[in-house]
Amino acid sequence: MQKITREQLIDKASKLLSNGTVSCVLGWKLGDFDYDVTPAVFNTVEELNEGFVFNDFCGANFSKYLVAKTGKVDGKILVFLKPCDTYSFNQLLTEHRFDREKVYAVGIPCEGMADIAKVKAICGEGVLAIGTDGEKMTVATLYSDEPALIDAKDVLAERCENCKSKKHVAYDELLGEEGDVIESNRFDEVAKLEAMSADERFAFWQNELSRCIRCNACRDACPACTCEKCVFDNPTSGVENKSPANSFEEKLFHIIRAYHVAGRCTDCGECSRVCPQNIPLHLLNRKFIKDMNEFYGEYQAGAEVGMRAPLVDYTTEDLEPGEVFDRRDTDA
Amino acid sequence: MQRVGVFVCWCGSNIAGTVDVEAVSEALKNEPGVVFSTNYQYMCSQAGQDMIKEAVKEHNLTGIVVCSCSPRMHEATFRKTAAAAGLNPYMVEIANIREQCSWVHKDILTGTEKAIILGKAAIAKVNLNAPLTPGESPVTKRALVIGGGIAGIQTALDIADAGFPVDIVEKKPTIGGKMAQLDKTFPTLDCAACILTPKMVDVAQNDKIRIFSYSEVTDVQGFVGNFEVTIKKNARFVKEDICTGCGACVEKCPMKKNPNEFNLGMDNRPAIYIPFAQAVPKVATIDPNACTMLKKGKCGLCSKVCTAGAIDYTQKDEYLQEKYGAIVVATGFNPISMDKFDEFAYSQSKDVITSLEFERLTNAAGPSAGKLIRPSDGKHPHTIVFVQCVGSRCDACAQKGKEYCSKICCMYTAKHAMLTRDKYPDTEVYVFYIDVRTPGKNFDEFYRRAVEEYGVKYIKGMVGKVTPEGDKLKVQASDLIANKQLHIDADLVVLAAAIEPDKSARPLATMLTASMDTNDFFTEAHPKLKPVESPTAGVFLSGACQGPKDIPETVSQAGAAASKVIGLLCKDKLTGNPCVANSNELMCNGCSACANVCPYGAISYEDKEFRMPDRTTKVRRVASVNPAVCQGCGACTVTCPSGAMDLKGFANLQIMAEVDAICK
Amino acid sequence: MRKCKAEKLNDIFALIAQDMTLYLPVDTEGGAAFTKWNENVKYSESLNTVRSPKDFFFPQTENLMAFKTEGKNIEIIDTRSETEDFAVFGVRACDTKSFDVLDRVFLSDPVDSYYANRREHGVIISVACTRPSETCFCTAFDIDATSPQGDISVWKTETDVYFEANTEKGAALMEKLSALTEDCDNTAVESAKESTKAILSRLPLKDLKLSAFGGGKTMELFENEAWDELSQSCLGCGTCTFVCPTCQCYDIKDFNTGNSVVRFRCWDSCMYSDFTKMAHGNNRLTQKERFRQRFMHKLVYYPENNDGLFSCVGCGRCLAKCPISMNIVKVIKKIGGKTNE
Amino acid sequence: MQVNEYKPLIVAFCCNWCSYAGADLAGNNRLNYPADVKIIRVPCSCRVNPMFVLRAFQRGADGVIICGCHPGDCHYTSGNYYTRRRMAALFSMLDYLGIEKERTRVEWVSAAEGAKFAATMNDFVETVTALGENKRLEDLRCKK
Repeated sequence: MQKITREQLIDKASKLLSNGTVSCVLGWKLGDFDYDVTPAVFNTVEELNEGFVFNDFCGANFSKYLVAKTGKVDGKILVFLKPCDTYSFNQLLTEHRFDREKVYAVGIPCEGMADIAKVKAICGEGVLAIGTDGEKMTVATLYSDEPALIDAKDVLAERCENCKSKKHVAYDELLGEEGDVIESNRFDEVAKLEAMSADERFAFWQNELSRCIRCNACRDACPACTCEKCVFDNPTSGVENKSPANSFEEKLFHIIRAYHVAGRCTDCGECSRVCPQNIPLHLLNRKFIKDMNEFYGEYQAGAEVGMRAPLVDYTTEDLEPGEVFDRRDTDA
Repeated sequence: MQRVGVFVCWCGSNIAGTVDVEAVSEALKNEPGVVFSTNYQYMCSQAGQDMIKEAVKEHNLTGIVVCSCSPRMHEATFRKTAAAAGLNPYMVEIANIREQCSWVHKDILTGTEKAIILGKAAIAKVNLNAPLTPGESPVTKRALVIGGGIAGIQTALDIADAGFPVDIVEKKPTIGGKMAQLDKTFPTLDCAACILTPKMVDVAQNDKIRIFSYSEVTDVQGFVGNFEVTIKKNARFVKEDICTGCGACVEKCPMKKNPNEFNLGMDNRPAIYIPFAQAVPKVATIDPNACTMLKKGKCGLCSKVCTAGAIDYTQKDEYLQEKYGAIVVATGFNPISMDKFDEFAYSQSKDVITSLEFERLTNAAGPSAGKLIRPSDGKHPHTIVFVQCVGSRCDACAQKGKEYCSKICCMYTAKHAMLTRDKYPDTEVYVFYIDVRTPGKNFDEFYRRAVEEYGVKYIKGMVGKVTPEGDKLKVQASDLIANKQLHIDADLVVLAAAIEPDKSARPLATMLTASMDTNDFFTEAHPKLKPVESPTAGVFLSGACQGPKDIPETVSQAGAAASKVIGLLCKDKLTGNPCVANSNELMCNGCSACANVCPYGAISYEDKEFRMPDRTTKVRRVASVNPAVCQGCGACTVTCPSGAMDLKGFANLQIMAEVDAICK
Repeated sequence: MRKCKAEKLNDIFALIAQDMTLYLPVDTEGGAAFTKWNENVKYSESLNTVRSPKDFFFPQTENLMAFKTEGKNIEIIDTRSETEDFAVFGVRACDTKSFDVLDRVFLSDPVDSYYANRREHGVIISVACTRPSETCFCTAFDIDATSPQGDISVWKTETDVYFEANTEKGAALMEKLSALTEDCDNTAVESAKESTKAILSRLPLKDLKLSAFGGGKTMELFENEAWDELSQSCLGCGTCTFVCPTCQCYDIKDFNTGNSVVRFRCWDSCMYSDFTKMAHGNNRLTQKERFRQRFMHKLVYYPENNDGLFSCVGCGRCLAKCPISMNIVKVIKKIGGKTNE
Repeated sequence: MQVNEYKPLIVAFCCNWCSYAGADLAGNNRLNYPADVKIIRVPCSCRVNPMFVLRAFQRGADGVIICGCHPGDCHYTSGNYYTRRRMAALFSMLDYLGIEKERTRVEWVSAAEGAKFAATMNDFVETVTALGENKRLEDLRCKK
């Protein structure tokens, strides 16, 4: 499915390592299964040849790793950024979270990443090998003699189905062709929820959030959540909590987390990707994005470095909090 | 945990009438931290205050809760009481059980119940109070005035008069500003030069005032009382302290054909020039773009004729570092460019001029020596059309001009019209207007005189188009009252161009972290109550940089700004509000969100080395709040996701403790 | 051994539910989850629930006691509620094994009475696996997925369901189900086992070897240089911990409700930066140390103290759920070195 | 009067310069409003963290109202403009989660508007009373 190949990336990384442009490479490393990909640092060409992988399961957003890694490496880090990753990259730069000089960013095209859960939903458990062949994927499992042939687009991750941009907004070098910002339907699901009654919405979220186990994966994977110390982990913050003791705390954590990243969330979708309970957390973030677009004008976090997010800005003509509802009620 | 004393006030029957004060003091006895609880008729009386002082001593109180009237009433009183008892004054919290309880509830049960809850909230808060000490900072007793127009001049004179040194930074070679270019001033018609130039001389002769002419402010650091300003003195190639202003060089300079800025380019000046006769400082300046000596190294005539030896072709721009306690912005205004208003044929005909150009044309020291002539042919104009509101009060969607009213145009146009009719009664004068706005002392009388005594033809309506045809200007206009189209063959058309803040204001505002509105006018700290203060402490506003103003208004604002500066410079030390934001550097992400919302520019960032939890050292960007500048609004605290930014006296934990106490 | 027709399974559930609360795996938006049975829920055939059945005995949060102040007096309140009998149906072999791991922690002296109480009241009905997944590696821990333990073991074929009680509790429950079940021999079960075993032998992780681990390996493995590489991309979230059937760490916290203080315990994760924070601070300051702790505990420290029993049952949940696909298998392969090549 | 008449709990955050003074003025003029309203003084409405709003609901509040200076009149020039955006976003999110939108409100009350303060509180208490107890954002542990 991906247009750029593992070999091309290894080739690029090897050159940059060899000519001294970078001292290490942040890339994906293959695990036991084709979908089992771990972010890793590669220091030598040998390591790259041995373990580097690029396939339809390289979804992890590397931007956040730069916050920690740039302080620990001498020389530059080569990072491969998919278009959506570049927005997080810029947003982190806006917030001064890492030193741009320590990074060599190579933009790579992305045709959308696959969701292993969707693959398994079609092909069943026991996935042994996944191959790609243009628009098709071949999936070999324990339980079928012949590999199943499935459409790659049928197993696209939700965030990739609603991809907002194939354009890289930051890079030092671009591999492959540059894409465009896409008209996506990413707010449709939010709009659907908005159209429900308050009771229905409450029931929907109660059901979704009740599954939360507060593993913090959403927060820890989120490239906007880079606080030195999260308020929920800080015993002196007064709001520290470790577990979703009841439905209030489930909501508190997710409302506040979404609020804290409002205007900073680039909608990269990592939160929902990593949730072990399949809670559609992106629908909280997208609600804020949709609202702010509608209230204060279109704003895409990370589109440029140095932008001022809607919640740290104002105009004297802004709508009143009460008008938020009037608006919707008259629209309806 | 504090040792809290609770003091419930009866306020005579004001509180005791609807609140069972005995029950309140009894109920609060068992609250966490409370070691003493009592009630008394008038807590604010001397006897009441003594009671508090004694209790502090007797029970070793570390915190005080007074359940009484509004803190807006007596918080200061009880803080003083606490201080007198040896406590930190910020260890006092007030539960407002009068205005917000006994006075608004009728039933004694409800009133008592609520008073207890409010008392609990105050106790919960005081338990988390920490002693606060207001920060102190010294004050540099010198003021900087940026801009040397009438606003800056007046401000500087007033400050100097109070005995404080003042520096004026003026980017032109002379002070005087727009007023120096005017002919007469409304509504009294005294000549601008006659009233301005003596003030300019005063400035020059005042030993408290230094003038940095032909200079700009390039950097501002520091904060109220302690600004450090970099001033760039542009090279004028003439030694200021030696030049006598005799003008010999100006006369001998061969490069005579350079547009004269002072006369708005309506005549020429040499490469070395003194803007006008009464210029202050009266020192020549060489225009580096016009001087052949500077451009090609040939000529040097001026140097030869200068008997004082003041010419210095090698002079370089000079940067000065100066310290100030207060800064006054007086950057003034300019008429807007007429580029977008070509329907009035400004670019096509020399006989379409702006009002400021008209001032020069009628000024005795102007290009025509005060004779009203047509710039194109030097003939006397017989029909003059004045167009009001050119670029003022424009529709936002028109994409040109300004939405605001420029305020001064109605009056100066009436002045121009009246003076023209006075001097040249044979001239027909038309004024096209949207509204005539004359709210000011003797303003309306002045305008009416123009109409009634001088026969100026005021027509409500806008000029649609001006077309030069032969030596005439065909003016096509509408008369909204008569509801008809007018066609006037005019000899001269005068455009009352809107005024806008000087272009230097925006970068200056950034340097000063002073806020501006969308039109680039400086924003005042409060539109009604702090009209000459900018929201940035120590930065004051004088004149048209804050909004369109006429001279009397400018002068009064200049004086007001001066008095605020004097008030500030009189102090040896500035005592801050101790309830300021502070950042926990260990938790700060350095993301700049707090600095983005700070209205005062109180937050800056520094790179500091930290020992991290994982035993490594790391240089991190962290916020630091300047307590002398922070006003304690708390906007930053909410924008900080990690909660690193908190507000002293209204800390997150304190407010949450109040919430908890109220809701339990 | 007793059996009933597959279509009668719901009647069996109804009968169990008459006397006790019955939980069984049901497919939800969040994947399979143990859910309270009622006539409308459908038993999920999926292999693993997202959350393990440890929740029934060691819930994520649990109130221990409460304090109330009256004036200057403090009252201590026992918040424990009587636990009712319950049954958990559909526990896989790996998860039943996890109770051995938990029991050794919570039931050894001093006995955790909250846990013990729940263990006493709960009946575990296991179900043998027929379709193991590629992430399964229970074989590495000598767990037979075809012969699950628990109070009652269940095998399902296309037509029938087979029951075998393993404990008194199980026998008692089987007794209740006697009207709906009949005696049978184990031929069908044995043949089902054989076909499952054939699949188990083809699992990609079937050769995973643990010989490099176990008690006594602390000094050898602690400073292994691979920990750096393995832990470098760990996000420090608690996903692996919270989906793990054997992780048993918890924190005890107080919550001030305004009227009283509730003391509760909740799951904690050794991956968290504040885990076991003490007065002097944290004892594991880097993610590498925290990461190492988790796997050393499962593979070295725990077996050292528990007769060689590993604190992992190979259920594969962490393989499926880790946001960055780092997991115990990768650790075993990397640190275990040559034994796995 | 009924014995068990439902009384809502309202937390009102008032900025020190306008709304708190407005509340004082309501007191000076003896303008009644229900005692269910409890005021917390903050320097500026922009000091109100969304966390405080949720905290109030957790602890048993049935309604939360934030009062500040009128836009343009902020003592700190721009604080209430930030409040306006923050609370618009927060309230919209709470509504999205199905929490009754009538439980949250922002109102601008100047120091001269004692009557508006009292009227606002009367209206808000009435609205929240009609809704009944806050069930959707409650923390059962905090119930008496």
